[in-house]
Amino acid sequence: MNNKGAILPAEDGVESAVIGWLKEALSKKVFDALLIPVEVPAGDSFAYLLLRNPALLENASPLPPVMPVQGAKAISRLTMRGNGSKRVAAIVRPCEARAAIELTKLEQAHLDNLWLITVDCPGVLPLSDYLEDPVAGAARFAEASQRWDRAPMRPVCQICHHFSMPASDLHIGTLGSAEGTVFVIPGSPKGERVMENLGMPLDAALDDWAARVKEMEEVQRERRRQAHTDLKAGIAGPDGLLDVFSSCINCHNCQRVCPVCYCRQCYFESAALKLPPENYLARAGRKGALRFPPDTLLFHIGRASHMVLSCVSCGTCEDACPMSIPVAQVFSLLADRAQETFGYVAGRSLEDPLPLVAYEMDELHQVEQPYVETYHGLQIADCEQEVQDA
Amino acid sequence: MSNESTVLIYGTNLGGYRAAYALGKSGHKFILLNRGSYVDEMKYQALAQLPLDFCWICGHMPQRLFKALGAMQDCYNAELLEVSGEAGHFHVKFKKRDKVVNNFACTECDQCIEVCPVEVDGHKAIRVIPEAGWENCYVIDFEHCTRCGKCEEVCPTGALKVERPEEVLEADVGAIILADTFEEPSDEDLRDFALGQSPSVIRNSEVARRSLLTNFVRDSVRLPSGKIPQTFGIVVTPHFNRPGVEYENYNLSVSAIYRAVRLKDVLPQADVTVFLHDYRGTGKGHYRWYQKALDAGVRVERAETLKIVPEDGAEQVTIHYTSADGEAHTHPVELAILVTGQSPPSQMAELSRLTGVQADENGFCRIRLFSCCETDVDGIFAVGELTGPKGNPETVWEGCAALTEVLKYLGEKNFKPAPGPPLRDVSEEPVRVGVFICRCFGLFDERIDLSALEERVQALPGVAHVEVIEGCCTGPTIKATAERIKESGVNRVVLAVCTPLQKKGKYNKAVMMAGLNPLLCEYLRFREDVIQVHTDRDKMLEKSLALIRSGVEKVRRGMAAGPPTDSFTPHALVVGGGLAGLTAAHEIATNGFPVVLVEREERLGGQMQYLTDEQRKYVEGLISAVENADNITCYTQAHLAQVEGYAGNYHVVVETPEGPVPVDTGVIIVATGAREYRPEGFLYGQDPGVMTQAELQAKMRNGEVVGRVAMIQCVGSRTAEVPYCSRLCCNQALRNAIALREQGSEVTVFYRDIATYGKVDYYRLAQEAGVKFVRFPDDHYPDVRRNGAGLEVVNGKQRVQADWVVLSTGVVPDAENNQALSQLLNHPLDYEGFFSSDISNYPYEEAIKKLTKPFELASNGIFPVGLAHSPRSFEETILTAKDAAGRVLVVIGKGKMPPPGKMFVADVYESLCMGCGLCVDVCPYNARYIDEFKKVARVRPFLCDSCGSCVAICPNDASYLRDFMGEQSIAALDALLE
Amino acid sequence: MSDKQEFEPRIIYILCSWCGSGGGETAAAHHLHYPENVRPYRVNCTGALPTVHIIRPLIEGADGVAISGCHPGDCHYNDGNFRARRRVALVKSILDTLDLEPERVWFRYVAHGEGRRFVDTATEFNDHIKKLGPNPLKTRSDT
Amino acid sequence: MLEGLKINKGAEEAVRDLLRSLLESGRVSGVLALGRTGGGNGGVAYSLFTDPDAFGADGVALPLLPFMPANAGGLLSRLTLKGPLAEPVAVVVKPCELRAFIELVKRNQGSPDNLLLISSTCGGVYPLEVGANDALEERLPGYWEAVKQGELDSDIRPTCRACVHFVPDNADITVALLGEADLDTQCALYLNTEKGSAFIEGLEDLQGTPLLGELEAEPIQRSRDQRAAYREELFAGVEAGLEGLIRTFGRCIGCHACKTVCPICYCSLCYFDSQDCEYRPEVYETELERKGGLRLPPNTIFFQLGRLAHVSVSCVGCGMCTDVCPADIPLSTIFSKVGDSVQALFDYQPGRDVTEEVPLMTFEEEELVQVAT
Repeated sequence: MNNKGAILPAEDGVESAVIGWLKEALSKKVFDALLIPVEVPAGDSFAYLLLRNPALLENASPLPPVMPVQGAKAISRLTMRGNGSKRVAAIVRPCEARAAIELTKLEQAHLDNLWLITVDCPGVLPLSDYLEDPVAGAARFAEASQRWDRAPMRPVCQICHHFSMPASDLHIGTLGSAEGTVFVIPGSPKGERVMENLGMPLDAALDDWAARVKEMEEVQRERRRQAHTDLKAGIAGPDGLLDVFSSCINCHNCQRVCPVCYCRQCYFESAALKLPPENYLARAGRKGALRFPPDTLLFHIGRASHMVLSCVSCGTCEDACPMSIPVAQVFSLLADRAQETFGYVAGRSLEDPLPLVAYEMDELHQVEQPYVETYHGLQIADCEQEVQDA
Repeated sequence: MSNESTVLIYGTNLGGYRAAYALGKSGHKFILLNRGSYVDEMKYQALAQLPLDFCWICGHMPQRLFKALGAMQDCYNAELLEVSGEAGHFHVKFKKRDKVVNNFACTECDQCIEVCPVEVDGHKAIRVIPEAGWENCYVIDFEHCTRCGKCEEVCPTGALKVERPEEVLEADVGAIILADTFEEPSDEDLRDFALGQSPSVIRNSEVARRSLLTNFVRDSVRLPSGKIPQTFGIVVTPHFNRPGVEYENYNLSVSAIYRAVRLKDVLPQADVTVFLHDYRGTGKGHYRWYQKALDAGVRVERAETLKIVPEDGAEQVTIHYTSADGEAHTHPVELAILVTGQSPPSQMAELSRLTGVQADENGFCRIRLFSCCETDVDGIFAVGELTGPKGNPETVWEGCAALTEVLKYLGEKNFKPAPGPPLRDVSEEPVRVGVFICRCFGLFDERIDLSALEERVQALPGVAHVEVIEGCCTGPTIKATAERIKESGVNRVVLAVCTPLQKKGKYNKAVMMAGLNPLLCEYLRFREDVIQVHTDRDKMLEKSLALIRSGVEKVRRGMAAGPPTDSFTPHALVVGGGLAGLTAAHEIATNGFPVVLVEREERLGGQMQYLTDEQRKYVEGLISAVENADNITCYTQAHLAQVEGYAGNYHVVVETPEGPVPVDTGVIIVATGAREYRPEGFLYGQDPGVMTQAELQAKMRNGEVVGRVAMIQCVGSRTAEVPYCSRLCCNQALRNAIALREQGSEVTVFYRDIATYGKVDYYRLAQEAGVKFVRFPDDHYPDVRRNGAGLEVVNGKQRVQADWVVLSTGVVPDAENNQALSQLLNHPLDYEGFFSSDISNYPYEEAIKKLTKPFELASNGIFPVGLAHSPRSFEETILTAKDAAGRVLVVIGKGKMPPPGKMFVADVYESLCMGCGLCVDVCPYNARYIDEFKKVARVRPFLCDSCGSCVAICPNDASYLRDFMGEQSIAALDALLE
Repeated sequence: MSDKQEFEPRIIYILCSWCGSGGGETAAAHHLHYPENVRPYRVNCTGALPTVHIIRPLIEGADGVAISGCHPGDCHYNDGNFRARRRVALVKSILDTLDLEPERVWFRYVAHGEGRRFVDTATEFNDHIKKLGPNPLKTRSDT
Repeated sequence: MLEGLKINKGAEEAVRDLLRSLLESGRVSGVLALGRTGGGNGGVAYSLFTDPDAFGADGVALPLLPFMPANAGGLLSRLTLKGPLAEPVAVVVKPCELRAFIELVKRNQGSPDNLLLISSTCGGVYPLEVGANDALEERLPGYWEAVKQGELDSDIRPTCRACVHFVPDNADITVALLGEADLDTQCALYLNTEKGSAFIEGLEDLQGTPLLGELEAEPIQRSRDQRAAYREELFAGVEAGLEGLIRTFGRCIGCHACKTVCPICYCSLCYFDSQDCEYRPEVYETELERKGGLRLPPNTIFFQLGRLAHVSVSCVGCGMCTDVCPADIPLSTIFSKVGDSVQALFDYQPGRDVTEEVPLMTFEEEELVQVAT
């Protein structure tokens, strides 16, 4: 990666600086269109808008206080069937960019003609908090993000350690920048080309930014570790786990809003699990009762087995859960552990192969159950004793 | 009069089996004469030389298949009596005595064993030979058998006859393939190694035999006292044995090293030393094993002489050896494992007498120069170890290579599997499941209450009919079962029987005779999962019920489907016009299929500069044959520009000087060769006295000669960049060295390991001719310097003066070209940058099971041959090319072909498929692709081997196997838990 | 203690149809015995085994799930067992993170000829699960 | 035929006893009812109970809990989707759930065979979040006090407060709750069908006296009038016109949770989630060209209108959609309002009678494209 960037004046704040910069890019035809969160007509939320008309940028926000739709989902919708002919800049949060990377590996997004642009992310408010009073929410968000105070943000945002530049093409560095400026940082040759076309020489050192990011990352990492330790204590074992998921209403909304759950129809809604009544009665008979609809835990664990390796801990699932289950927190824990098993970080790079597609011949021996030779045959212990004696 | 179409195969080495398979596949009947009394008795090579202890039983299925289909007549205890006639019209007379137990009628009920009154060594006189693995062969130990006849009486199917008459049969055949096995050296041959004199000395083949049953556990090396040895010596005996006793094939060193690594796997604390003269790891990946052994802590001791001395009464022997410096050492071990070579075939003289084929000076069958298996007699071929010491891969290759030759002498095809019976359309009918429980002719009644089971099965949801049947694995019971299914009116069937892996064909036959699609049926292992492995009758009943319930749930959801078919373009494309490419093109074209040959250079022939006159003449002959063939199109100065499609249906664009030419082809043979390593250092290119072996040969051809020659081996081999042995250089160098000695030159060879192999022991000949050998360390080459007297080779303290220094340079892959072609063909390269012959070749690149696996298109219809595949000698290059040609001939003639798994292939629910392509990535057979327009995955059914990788990777069940659909598996699992 | 002795685990033994099942066949040919409560479930290849098929029995009534396929390099389909190993690792990671006793899942290679090893695995796993006690999930009605 | 039974126990206890003895006597093999899940701080979910102990005094079942974690109509469909029950199962559901099931049966998504349908005069349920944060328990005394008076607790979901179909039409057994002043000591069971009667008659452990009298008493009439008035009020608040729709659905996040929980939406793969609604980039580009900007993911209004077209005729007004909407859109009000007019048009009342045919639902996919944003 280039260790130089450009400095963008931002006297009127990050938002307007970025919007102004994007406007310029649109007018210079560096991009044909932007994909950016824009306030909805009622003014009570944000939605991704694909726009080419700069006037529509009036209500746009590169850092809205909430994330109602995961941006990768919007990108996927746009490019799932192939690369478009228009050059689109997608202004998304780092977790959205990482999800877009995962979706690209899964052929659900195509990034050849799409630039991922990210901003150092202070987190977002829980959707329900915000919707209760959008005006107050916006103010609360502005105030907290100014101070990089994650306390009012969603729980997963509070423990996010990938809040800065992911594998995006361009990144707006707000951390460590001088008062009234932000950094514009290219993250790919594609991004560098844009800088060039915009006439932005790469002459600013990024040390301050990098140092601040690193410092904050360390704090966040520690927070994450601590939060995960606490969380794990709460969800440990069948009792804890079933307590956490006991109020689940099986709406599967966590899956539906999850950016990396890309299936049109989820396995857990498929014909495979729709069984004749005698099956349900038999299972109920075994247990004394069968939660109905069945397979709540199977859904959550099974879904985890399908997607945690690509989970970017974006928290969308938790926002969408009508029962306020800390599903994003649980999945962030599962994801961290599972990804660690394979040395994989979701959304880190387009080059890393998906762990279940690749394999090494010499790996993971810890899951192979060693064979206690002649378990019931010759008394091996005696022989070993013999060897020791000899 | 047209030629006969049937082939006689004498002997059962792996090459013979492979040839049999190829013949059956290409529509010819064959008679297999097995000298043994059961199927695997004469399979020495597989055991003795298999350097791995892995399971490869599935590779043997085809033999049974061809018998079932009617292509094979197998004869046991067979002996060839008379051969007359000539190629195309042989008349043969042979005798045979059938197996005591006819496997095809045997239900494996074991009643014979139970009634047998004779017990020897914990076995009955009649017993199962478990080594056969994939089918249970019953043999009688006639030494102890009292001929009481009880077993015969009790046999429910009449499969067992204690006294089988000897029959003399005659047949007319078009060709004969001799495929006899070699002999293992006898105990007497190995007397210097104390074999038979101490329980602490054992053959590696014995360890392999024990390991085949146990997948190499410590038990395999347990001493008679029950003790697990902790010190091991593994000795490669041909390196130290008297001349002419045993011959080394190129597998032996790696076999020894492999055994050492496995020992360290199971006994990490053990002290393991490998004794050999040289590490001759010339095969693909062999040198990586050497490294692995060193990493595992195995000691590799290079010895000049070696002798094993037993210790009286102790479970210990002492290995006496001298190291290269002449110093004598002793090394006591608790177990010495002998890795032995091959002795010449015992039947050779008899075969010579009967058929007229000639033996060579070492007692192996002689074959014609530059031919893989033609004997001196037209129409009679010899494959495998009969013709010399062979590794497994070569043996197997010869099987298919023989096909290319044999076909020339055969008449029209005379074998075609019979079409299946017509199947009923049951899609409109309500599901009616019938459960048929085998009683194995009464055997199962004794172990379990079948009527209670029947009653309880009847009560299961969805079961319309339950019935106990006698069996479903003999002709009459198959027919009877089909009738019962038909009469019961059911349209789904659960057969509670045994060993579906082996008997699936029979069960499928029964249900198909009843008019049902096999996808609507499930076969349970009632015997293996319940009857024979448990004792508690109540629990057995519960378990049986669960298994049956599970099967019922599965078939209730079954969907019928016919086998999909795909067409096959009966053309071949050969890339590369060197020896390998020319050979393959010639063989395929001769058998009547059009070939397109693409050569990058201006002329055909490849790297002729390295060839001897004889070889050159041979290649020139090939060139003119290829150029004059009507059905071969040659494009020179051409290359592949575009490759689309898949096995059977490739669409290729060949870029020629005249412009692009589209070529449709079924298969692609990659024969792009390799290049000679260009040395750096050693004053090469700076001093005219420093040259490569090829350059030396050119000089020698010109009659140049000097007094002192030094050779340096392994230049550009076994280095960090080129981590393999180039295989050719040692033989080539020593041949040159001997020739130089004949001219009177003094020759000194600097080497790490002399990796010669084969019938002719150039190493010994060179030593006898007075060539001096100096070993240099693994990590340091000798220096070449100039001094006043000429050139000087410095190896540590040793200095040798020379007029010429000859560098034995290895073979390196044409990296750039291979990379590009690999991408174009979507065919992987191996670690070294050669083309991989197998998609996965762990842990050993020429893994035999892959070679015997009967799926020609497993590597996507792409066949790397010759130097593109690995460093090969001239003869071996021809062999790989003919093997590929043979494998191509097996499939190329099939116009429309169903997938190998028939209707049991993978499929896709389009409406659910997201086109993510994970299934495409994990499919080992390239049987999947993404339909770019609809963005859904599709299956190329005839590349699909029904492995199910796609099912497991697909997150939402859009991918399924036709007999393993999501709803089937979940319901079956749930039912199993009840 | 006495409860545990009487506890008969319900075990699903998932076998590939080549080596794993083959091990069972060899065991049968040698009349080797193993506990009746180990119930085999055949799949074509361990590489064809979706993660859900491991998870579901553990929730719906199994005390343990053992999986046996070909040894490394022996897979009839080349690399199914390597892929299976990754999938098992994933499932075990999830179970471990949730403290759901990943040791209730065993993955051990068994070759066609390894009747002894097959029986030992079934027996040993059964003993191991007996020691662990019943799977608490299988009796939970609120899963 | 016994037409009613008065039991001298509180309604809750009586219903538990009824279900327990149905299970114990083997008259049913299972009972689908609400119950507690999880441990100490668990939630509430429907379960298929086979163990009678669940209905004991300390059992986990809560058959009359004023809570609806899923529309049980959909659950009954799931239970009987692949074939009718071979053994009887009793279910305790709310009137709207029963209506939804009837609609699903009409669409071959389930079978009422062997189901013993038990419902009650419904005093409405609390919103989901009340169940999620343990507040439900505290509300119950107040709830039952209100129900006794024939009134509704003020925190009951607006949908329920606007529901006029709170008397179950098709239950085999109706438990009288609303306006039953002596609910704590007395329980009136109305046995509406022979099936209902047959299951109860002769059931040991369930002693009572034959019940004479009408379910439709004054408190029910009163409640219906009050709810109808509130319904009008709610409907009036729906923003009309395209602008109104766009404003209302502006914050829709496209999660389609409303569809997922809707019992009437029985498709295993919704049309709006199907390949038909996945477009190539050029489609978006053309749209972009025309409009200057477009919302992604697309089809927000298209989905809502399309779904209205698919389900409004059978909408039973259960309110699940509103309950789960992460964007707090009052979907149920809109769907009920449209549902009322569509149903009036066809003179159809969903779930009234299983033999009544669903009015032919025709729609054209094309006609609504212009309103999609």
